Order: sequence, then C-alpha cells, then structure tokens
Amino acid sequence: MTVLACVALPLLAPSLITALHRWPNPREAVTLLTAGGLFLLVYSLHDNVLQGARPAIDLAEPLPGLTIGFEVEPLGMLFALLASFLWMVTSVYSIGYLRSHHEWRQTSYYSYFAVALGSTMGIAFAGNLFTLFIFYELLTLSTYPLVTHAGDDAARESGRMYLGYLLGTSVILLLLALVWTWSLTGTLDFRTGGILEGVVPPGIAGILLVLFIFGIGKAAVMPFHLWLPAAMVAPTPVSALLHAVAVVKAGVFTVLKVVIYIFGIDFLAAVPATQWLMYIAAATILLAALVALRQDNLKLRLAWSTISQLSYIVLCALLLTSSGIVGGALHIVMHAFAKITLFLCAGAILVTTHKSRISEMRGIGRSMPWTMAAFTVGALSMIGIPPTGGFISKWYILLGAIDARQLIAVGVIIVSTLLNAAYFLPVVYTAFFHSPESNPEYTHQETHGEAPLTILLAITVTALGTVVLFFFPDLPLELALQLAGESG
Amino acid sequence: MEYLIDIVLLGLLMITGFAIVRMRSLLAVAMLTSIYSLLSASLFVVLDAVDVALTEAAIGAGISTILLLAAVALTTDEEQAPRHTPLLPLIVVITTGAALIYGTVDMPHYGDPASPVHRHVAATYLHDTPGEIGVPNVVTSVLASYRGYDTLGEVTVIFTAGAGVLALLGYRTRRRNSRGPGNRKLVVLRVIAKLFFPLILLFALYIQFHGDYGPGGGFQAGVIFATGFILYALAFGLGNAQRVIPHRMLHIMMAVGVLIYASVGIESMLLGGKFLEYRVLAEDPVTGQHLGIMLIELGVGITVAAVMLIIYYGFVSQQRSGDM
Amino acid sequence: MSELLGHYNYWIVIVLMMTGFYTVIARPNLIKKIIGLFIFQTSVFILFISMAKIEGGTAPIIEAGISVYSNPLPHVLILTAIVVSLATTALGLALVVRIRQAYGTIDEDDIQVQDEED
Amino acid sequence: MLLSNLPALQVIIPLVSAPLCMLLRNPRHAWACALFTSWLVLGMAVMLAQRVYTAGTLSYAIGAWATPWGIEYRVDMAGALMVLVIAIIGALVMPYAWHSIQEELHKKQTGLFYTCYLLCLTGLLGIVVTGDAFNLFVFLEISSLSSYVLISLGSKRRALTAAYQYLVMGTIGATFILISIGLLYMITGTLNMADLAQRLPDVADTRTIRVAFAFMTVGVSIKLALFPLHIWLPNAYTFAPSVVTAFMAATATKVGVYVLLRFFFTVFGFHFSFVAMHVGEILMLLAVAAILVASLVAVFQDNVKRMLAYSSVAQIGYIILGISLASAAGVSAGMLHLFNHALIKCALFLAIGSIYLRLGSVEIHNMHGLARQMPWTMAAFVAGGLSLIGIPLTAGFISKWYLVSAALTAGYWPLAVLVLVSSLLALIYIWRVVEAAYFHVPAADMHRVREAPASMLIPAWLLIGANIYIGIDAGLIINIAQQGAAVLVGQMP
Repeated sequence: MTVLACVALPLLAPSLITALHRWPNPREAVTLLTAGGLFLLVYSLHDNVLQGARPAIDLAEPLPGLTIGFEVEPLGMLFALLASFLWMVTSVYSIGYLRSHHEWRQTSYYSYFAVALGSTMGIAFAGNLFTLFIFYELLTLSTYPLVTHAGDDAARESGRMYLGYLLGTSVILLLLALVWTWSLTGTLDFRTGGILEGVVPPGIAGILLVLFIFGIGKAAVMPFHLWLPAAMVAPTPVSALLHAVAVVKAGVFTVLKVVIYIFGIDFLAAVPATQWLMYIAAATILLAALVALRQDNLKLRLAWSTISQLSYIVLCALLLTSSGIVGGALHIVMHAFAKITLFLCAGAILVTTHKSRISEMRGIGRSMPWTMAAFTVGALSMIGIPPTGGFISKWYILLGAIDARQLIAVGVIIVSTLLNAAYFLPVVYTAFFHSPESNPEYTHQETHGEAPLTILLAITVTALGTVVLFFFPDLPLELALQLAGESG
Repeated sequence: MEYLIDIVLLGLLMITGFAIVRMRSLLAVAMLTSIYSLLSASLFVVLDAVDVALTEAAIGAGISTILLLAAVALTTDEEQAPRHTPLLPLIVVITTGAALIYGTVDMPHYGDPASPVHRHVAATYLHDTPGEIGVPNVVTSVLASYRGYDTLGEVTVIFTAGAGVLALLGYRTRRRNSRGPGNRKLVVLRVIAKLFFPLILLFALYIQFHGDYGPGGGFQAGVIFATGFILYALAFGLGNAQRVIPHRMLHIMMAVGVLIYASVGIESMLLGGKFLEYRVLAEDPVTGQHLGIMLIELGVGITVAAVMLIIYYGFVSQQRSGDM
Repeated sequence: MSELLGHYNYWIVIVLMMTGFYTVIARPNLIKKIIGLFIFQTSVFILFISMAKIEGGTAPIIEAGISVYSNPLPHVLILTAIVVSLATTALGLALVVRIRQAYGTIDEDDIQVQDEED
Repeated sequence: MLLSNLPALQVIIPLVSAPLCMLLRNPRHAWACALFTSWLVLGMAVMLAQRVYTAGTLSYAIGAWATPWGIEYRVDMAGALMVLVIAIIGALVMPYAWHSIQEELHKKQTGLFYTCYLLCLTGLLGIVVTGDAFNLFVFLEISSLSSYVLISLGSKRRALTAAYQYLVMGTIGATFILISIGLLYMITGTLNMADLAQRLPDVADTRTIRVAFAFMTVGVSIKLALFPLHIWLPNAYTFAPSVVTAFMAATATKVGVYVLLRFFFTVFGFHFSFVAMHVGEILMLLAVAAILVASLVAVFQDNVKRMLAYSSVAQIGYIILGISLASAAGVSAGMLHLFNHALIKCALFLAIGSIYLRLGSVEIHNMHGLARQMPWTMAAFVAGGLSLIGIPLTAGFISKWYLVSAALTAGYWPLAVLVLVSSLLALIYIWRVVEAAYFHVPAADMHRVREAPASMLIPAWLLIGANIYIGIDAGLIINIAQQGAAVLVGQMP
C-alpha cells in the first residue's frame, strides 16, 4: 500500500494545487507538504527493503500477461529516496525562485512538477518494464509544459525538440524493443538474471540491446542527446531537479534495470554488441565533455556535463561487473547531489544578477560567497575530489572498469576527469579571483547581494549533502551492494 | 431471328453510347440517354425479362429523362471541351475492360441451359413458386416473397432518395396564379392530358394489382402513377398539380409506403413467424402469401409514386440562377 | 470459334460498360458524369439479364405447356438495381443543380479553380 | 418474440423509425425520435453481442425461407463487434447532435437530417448482419445514398462538391461490387455467402472468379477509402456537418473493412484470397503507402478536420496492414484497431465539432489560446490525440502494440518500425494543434469563446473514458477481437 501511496500522492496533489490557485501561500504549502510526505513515505520503505523485503502490488492487466504493477527493489529504492529528498529541497528553492522572478502560470508549474515526480516514483517502483514504460512516457509528457513554461517561440521550439527526441526514441526504438521482447518471451517482468537468456540468440539480443540503449532517450547517449541542452530553456529549478535528477536519472536507471533484470549481466557478456555500445558511451563521455568546455552559458555547460556524466552510468552498466553496477548506482546519487547544487547555484546567480554567461560572472564570488562556495563543492564532487561524494562513485566506477579489464574505459574515465576539472575550475576561478571592475559594462555589480533566503537554504542543503555523502555513504552503498549482489 | 434482333439492338446501343460520349449538347445527350434506355428495354424484352423491360422503360426512358432535362434546363446546355488529355482515364478504362474480357473466357456460354445460373437456386424458384406462393409470375414471387427483404431495402433506397432530394432542393409552393405556361397553344395538350390522365391512373392501378399474373407490380405502377401527375403538372402548371396532391400529403405517402411494407413484416413476427413470413398472415399459407404480396406491393407503389413526385416537384420548383 | 460466338454478347456489354465508365472519369461536366454513371449501370443490368437468358426459354411467368423459363433471379436483382440507379441519378442531379446555384458552373475544372481561390 | 427476432430487429427498428422521424414536423421531436432509436439500437446490440458471445453464430432466415433461397441474416463474433461499434457511436453521437445541428443546419433540414441519419444507421447495420451478397449491395446503397445527403448538408458550398465527388466514386465502387456479385452468381448460381463459400473452391480456378475477386476488392476499397482510392474522403470529412464526420469516420469506413474481411475470409476463403490471388502482398503495399503518404499530408494541413481526415486514411492503412499479414494475430490486431480507432476518431471529431460550434472555425491558426476558453473540449482533444499517437494507457496503444507484435511475429520487422515511425508523424500533427491551443498567446477576440454545452462534452468524454478504460483493461475487447478473427480466419492453416 505504501508503494501505491508513493506514486499516487504526487499524482493527486495537482488537483489540490489547482483548486488553491488563487491563494499562493496555501498552494505552496500543499507542494511542500506533499514533498515532505512523499519523502517520509519512501523513507519508511527503506528499512524493509534493506532487510530483503520486496513490497509489491499489481493494479491492472491491460493486456494478457502485461500488468501495471509495482515492486520495490534496491535500485528503485535508491532512486526514489534520491528523487523525493531532492524534490523537498527543490520545492523550497522553487518558491523563492518563482516569486523573485515573477514567473507566470505558477499554479500549472507546481502541478506539472508534482505529476513529474509522481511519474518518477512510478518509474522507480515499476514492477515490470511495461509499467516502467508507461511512467517513462508520462514523465516526458508532464515535463513538456515545464520546458515550454516561458511560452515564447524559443521555448516552443525547444519543446518540440524535447518531445521529438524523447517520444521519438521511446516510441520507435524502445517500444519496438518492448514488443519484440514480449513477443519472444511472453513477459516483461523484471527477473533476477534476466528473461532473455536461453530464449534469444546473442545476435538478436544485440539488436535488442541497441534498441533499448538508444530507445531510452532520457539517458542521452549520443546521438540522441540534443534534447537535453534544448531543455535548458526551462526555469532553473526544472533544469535542476528534472534535467539533472529525475528525468535523466530515470533514463540511466532504466538502462541499469534493463541490463540487470531483462538481459542479465551474465547473458550480456556473450553478446558482442555490448562491447560496441560501451565504446559509444565512452565516446559520449569524451565528446560531451569537450563540448561543455566550449560553452559560455553556464546552464548549457552544466547540461553538456550532464550528458557526459550520464554516459558514465551507461558505461558502468555495460561493464557487466558488480563493482561497475555499484559504481553506476552510486553515481546516480552522487552526480545528482553535485549537479543539482550546481544548477541551483546557476539559478541563484540568474535570479540575483540576471546573468547566465560565465564570462559575465567575474568576481561574483565576492558578492555571493555562499552561493559560490556551494558551487565549488559541487564542482569538486563532479571532478571526484575528496571529501565529496563524487569521489566514492568514481572510485567504484574505476574499480569496475579495471575488473572488466577494459583499459579503454579506464582511460576514458581518467581523461574525462581531467576534462571535468578543465570546464568547472575556470568558473570557480572566474568567480572568486577575477576582479569585477575589469569589465566596465557591469559597474552596478556591487548593488546586488546574496540570493533570497529560501534559495540559499536549498543550496546549502544540497552542498552539505554532497559532503556528507562522502563521510556517510552507508545507505546508498548498502543498497547498491545489495543490487550488485542480486545481479551478480 | 432472336439472335439477329439481339445483335442489332446491341449495335444500336453501341452507336448511341459512342454518340453520348462525343456529343457536347447536353440536351441532345439527355435525349440520347433516353434512347439508350429504351433500346435496353427492348433488349430486355428479347431476353425474356419483361418485368425489367417495363421498369427500365418507365424509369430510364421516363423519369430519368425528365430529371435529366430538368437538370439541363436548370444548369447549362453546353458542355465545355475537356482541358486535359484523357490518358489516365483511358488507361483505367482499358485495363478494367480488359480484365472483364479476361473474365469472360471461363464464363458459361450465352443462353447455355447447363450454366450453373439456371441450375441451383433459380430452378427451385421456378419449381416451387406455384405450390408455395401460388403466383404465376415467378419474378413477383421472388421479388416480393423469397427475396422480399431486398425489396424492402429497395423501397428504403427510393425513400432515401426522396428524403435526400427534399433536403437538397426543398421546394417552394407555387402560388395559384402561377399556372405554368399560360400559352393558348397548350390547349391541345391540356385536352389530351385531361383525357389521358384518368387512363394513366387506371393503367397504373392495373399494373399494381396485375403484377401477380403478368409483368408489373408496385414499383412500375408507382412510376406510371407519378408520370400521370407529371403530365398533369406539365399541362396545367405545377401550382395546380400541387393543389391536387399537396406536399404534406406526399411526405405522408412516402413514409406510409415504407411503413406498410415494414409493418407487414412486423405483423408476421407478432403472429409468431419470422420477419416477412407471409404465410402466417392467413390460415392458409398460400393465401397468406397472396395477402402479404398484395400489401407490400401496395406499400411499394405508394412510396414510389410519392417519391417520384417529390423529386419532380423538387426539380421543377428550382429557379435557374440568373434567369427564369 | 464457338468460344468467340459464345461470349460476343458479354463482350459488347463490356464495351458499353466501359463507354459509361469512361464518360464518368474523363468528362469534366458534372451532368455528363451522371449520364456516364447511368450508362455504366444500365450496361451492367444488360450483363445480368444476358446471363438469365436461356436458349428456347420464355419469360418466367408460369403457364401450362411451357417448361423452359429464363432465370427470374437476375431479373429481380436488376429490378432492385434499376431503382438504386434511379435514386443515385436523382440525388446526383439534385446535387448538380445545387452546385450550379452555388458556383455558377457545372464544370469540374472551373469549380476546382473557384475552390482554390477560397 | 424479441429475442428470437433480434438480428432482424437490429436493422428493422431504425429502418422503421426513419419514415416515422420524417413525419414529425418539430425538429426537436425528430431529434428525440432519432435519439431514442439510437439508444434502442445500442440496447439491442448489447443483447445481440451477448447472445453471440454465449451461443455462437446466429442465423436468421428472413421470411422463413431456407438458405440459399431466402435471405439470411448471420451474426458471428466479428459481426457482433461491428454492430456494437456502430451502435455505440450512434448512441453517443445523437445527444451531441442537437446543439451542433441546430447551429450548422437550416431549420427546415433538421428533420430530414435525422431521417437520413437513421437511414445511414440502417444501411450500415444491414451490411454487417446480412449473409447475402446482393442484400449487402442494397444496404450498402442505403447507407451510401444517405451519407451523400448527410455530407451535402454541410454549411459551406464545398460540401456539395464533396458530396458529389463521393457520390460518383461511391457509385463506381458500388457498381464494381455489383459486377462482382454478378460474376460470382454466374459461376456458382447462388448469392448466399455461406453457400458461395461452399461452392467456390470447386470453381475457384476460373478466370471469372479471379475477376470477380478483383472487382470486389477494388469496389470495397473505394468504400473504405484505401489509398489511392481515398480521394473522396478528405473533402467529405472536412465539409460535412461535424456530427456526420464524427459518425462516418467511426463507422462507414470501418464497415467497408468489415465487408472486405467477410469476402476475403468467409466467401473466397483464405487460401484463394491470400495464396492464389496474393492479395496480402498488394494490400500490404497499399497500406504502407497509405500510412506514410496520408500521415505526411496530414502534417501539413491547417484545417484540423482535414488533418484528421488524412489521419483516418492513414489509420485505415493500419487496419489493412493488420489484415494483410494474413495471420490470426494480424487480423485480430486489425479488428482491435478498427474498434479502437472508431472510438478515438469519433472523440476527436466530436471535440472539433464543439470547437467549430463555439469558435466558428477549425483552422489551427485561429485556435491560439483556445485551451483557456474551452478547457474540457481541448482536454478531450488532447486525450484523444494521445490515443491516436498510441501513448500507453490509451486504447490506441493497445492496438498499436498488437499490430507491432503481429508484424514482428510474421517476420516483417520493417513494418513494425513503419507503424512506430508513423505514430511519430501523428504526434507531430496532433501536437501542432496542442501547441496552438495551449502554448500560444490568445488571439484578441478569443475571450468571447465559451465552453461547449454539456450535451456535447459528455459524449466526447464518454469516448475518452472508454479509450482510457481499454488502455488500462483491454482484456474483454481483445478477447472479442480474437474470437472475431478466429471466426473469420477459421479455415486458415
């Protein structure tokens, strides 16, 4: 029942939010209460799951043999905990952001946000691939209005791209893979060890794997990655939670699920296509990092960095080793905390100074020290420097690559770490060590101070989280290890 | 001899057909169409299909021609020259024709008594009609009883056409002073019309009730009945004709005909039979058949006559845009 | 040779049918098209009635002393089909009259030009 | 009396109420008559389906004449499903019609409109339940003639030319069917479909039967608007009154498909149709062309009704594609989509009709910001659109799923990809409307537009509800479709 409540609560919240559209404060209170309630619900599940319980519930059976149902397993638990926790933080942030930005259509913003979170919960707890697919599409549709929130031509243009890529890949490739799998095996249940082994020859399995990996457009493996930079027209909290955490992580989460529970990593080892897909993921890591290097718009740089980081997780999944799986699962969490911190900082800068370009941010650290300090923490975690959570996940990823004897992967990880440093540290450097006076155009610089309090609060929480996860990684690590234990 | 007539008629049909394609005056084409119809009616007589011949003559050469002429009068007489080379239509037509000719190769020969057409169902009709229906005209027995449901459909089709023309053309009631062509030259026509009008109606009644024994039936009777009125309207003007049978009356007739037909079917269901099972209508099955056939033929006649008049009124009450 | 003679009737009917069919699809005049349909359908009727013919037979009205009758079933079918054809013709012509009132022309090409201007 | 005569009454009731409806002078009475009849028809259709579901195929001899001498009514599972589709759509469209027709038609025409609607209903039902080839032709003509009239009643003058074009093409199609029936009769001496099916195998190897088959296929294809014989459809759907479009889009072409199925599988038999005549390959080719071309054309339309009309051509392509696979899975996927698409398209056209009523236009560029003024109507349109695209939890998804699965099982993976790609095209054209209505700054005079009346919203939302219900629990409908397909494909290897 709790499982169902986790999905239903955010899906039902919009009705209340819409009803209260004339009273902003109660409306925001509903969002905050829902977010808090959701986290508590999810949290209440984790103990059982850690002890090996797998709470499950079946709702309907649209097609014979295909059910809509939920089942909680360690990876889903991890993802749900992450998303619901960060929703709380982002909700606080959103209130400050939208109000100081005087955004329009705030009611629909909060409503769609809640639906998006509900869909994320649905993905996290999906008991089979079919259910996962349904919520995957629902997530796309519910985030579309958020992406086009601005309502201008640029937003509509980006919205088209967003929808085109995500629905396009999922309908053509992913759905094809789904139907194919179903017609071959008669089921789409997630099973330990996969459902395809013994049913499908490795050649067909390779085609299926290609369909799956590219079909999950949310994982943004090249060449289906362009929607992510396009989605950056959305308000910053959307980019922060959805396009650094919920949506993109839903993508890589699905990849992990498919690899572990549909194919099974032992079976995939016999499939030659795995190797090639891993190389594509590796290429995405490097290429996206290179592109990020050249971006002047901070949000775009973050977006390209996300593309690169997402492929880390895809790579992990395709390494087919248990430490790789652990690394991938952990990276979902660690990257989430770091990237959301970075986005929230970018939003704080935008709201306070109306600047979005890195070249305009000279000396900004002097007027916004808290924000930029948090930004630094996020950047360090992205690079993987202790004491931040990013170090831990990168450690496991590296271990996984070495276990798999994939020297190329090891090389890519090392090179990309350098690239990470190359595109994040200059931002920090510009903010703190460049003198603001050097640019006469921005003489009114000193007039602004720090960001609004709610925003700062949110940033502090996520930045602290990034550090705390280095010292106390127990909860995610245990879940990840349990996952690896199941899969391997 | 029969074959000779057959060939001559077919030849004439071909000539008429080609003339219809070639000619540009729509008035002439309408008349040629009438001739085409009349020729086919003659051919039907040669082919022993007297009922069909009667109908084709009444419908094709009669009503259809009147409608065509009315439509030409309301629109234009001259067909413009086609602007495209008719290459695609030619290809389509030649392909279709070739396909059909290909299909004829395995057909039973013309007039061949061994052909399956004559053996299976039809033979039974010819054999059983006297005993089961008690009507000499097998066409009537098949039309009204064995396949009576088709005929209900047919009445519905004609009802649909009536409703459609009403919806499309509606019509205005002509005031009494609009007495149509008030020309003195029409005196002769009027006298003749007065003479013929009752005769035509009488003939219609004969056809209506004689259908069991000879060619004819409700359908042909309805058309002839309507033709009588059309003649009347031509001679004395639409306004006068409409005073004899007002629109509302036609509406009611048109609906009532269908309802009579259907209610015969429903009645037989109420009496415990199947839909249109006439034999339950009376104690003796053959009497029941007779009764049923008579009633449904009446329904057919009423609806057909009403619809024909409605269509005619609809066309004639239109004004040609611009003049008239 | 008998092959040829046995089917000549059908062949002519097919030519007639195609004459009508051609008029429908090749002629731009709306009334001419309706006439084409009429010819097409009437020729199909001849096809049906031809197949009902039986050598040495007579009209299917039972009389003492006659044993060979032509087949009544196609006659019945064609009676129905004639009515259908009349219904179609009447509706088609009614439409043509209305089109003329609305467009001032009954030429397909002229109408198309006017529609494109809309 | 009622139960034993159910197959006949299913057709007779609307047939009788058509003349009754004409006699009523008050438009409101005529509407009430049509409404009552439609609901009665639905009630009977449910009973009929239930009986067929439990008792198997029903046969009813009209006039108590034994087959093949009399005309037989024959309802199997596929037919019952079809009757149900027609009845459901009719029952939902009628309450909707009142406001829409009052607005779009001249007052004098309303009575005749309902009469013609009832006739069209009669014709469609008659086609489905009949077991006699010539009777099929007669009822086909009833439905066709009445639909010509219904289309011509549209408010623009192009409705007349659209109706005329349909009349000419429809009559050519009907004449082709008549020729085919004639040829079949010539060789077999019978008109009863079951009897034909029995006698055909012995004479199947004649050129005459082959030609008959070809003429039947072409004739019916015109009626069901199979590409490239679809050219009458876009104009007809665009300019017909909204109610007519909604009704016809959901029923008329579907009945055409049903007739095709009947002849392919029941009369000519699987072996002749698909093995000897290779109709599967031809249909597959045409279906692929229909899906691609019509979807592409739809993307570029500004008039939403025309866009949906082209989309219908594409969707018919899907149905035919399923059939062309010539497998039980394919045919049941086709039938499933036939049912689902009827629900989807009817809902969409109903929503568009409401928009036309209030906005006076169905052009995308006039719909900017419409969603704020007509939230329920637009929400229905979006929900229907999502179903058309085939988003999960909608009926469209279910049928697409089965279609793709059938194509994969039959080994035609490019077809599976094609189906999915074209659903993206559907996404594009639906989304153009959504974008205009939701994400554009409202036009200046948009504020005077009001939401449609409840009598028009409820039918549309009932259909949407059915769509979603099937999306969540399709068990029953899949079962019916599979049974229907099993009946049709019965003699398949």
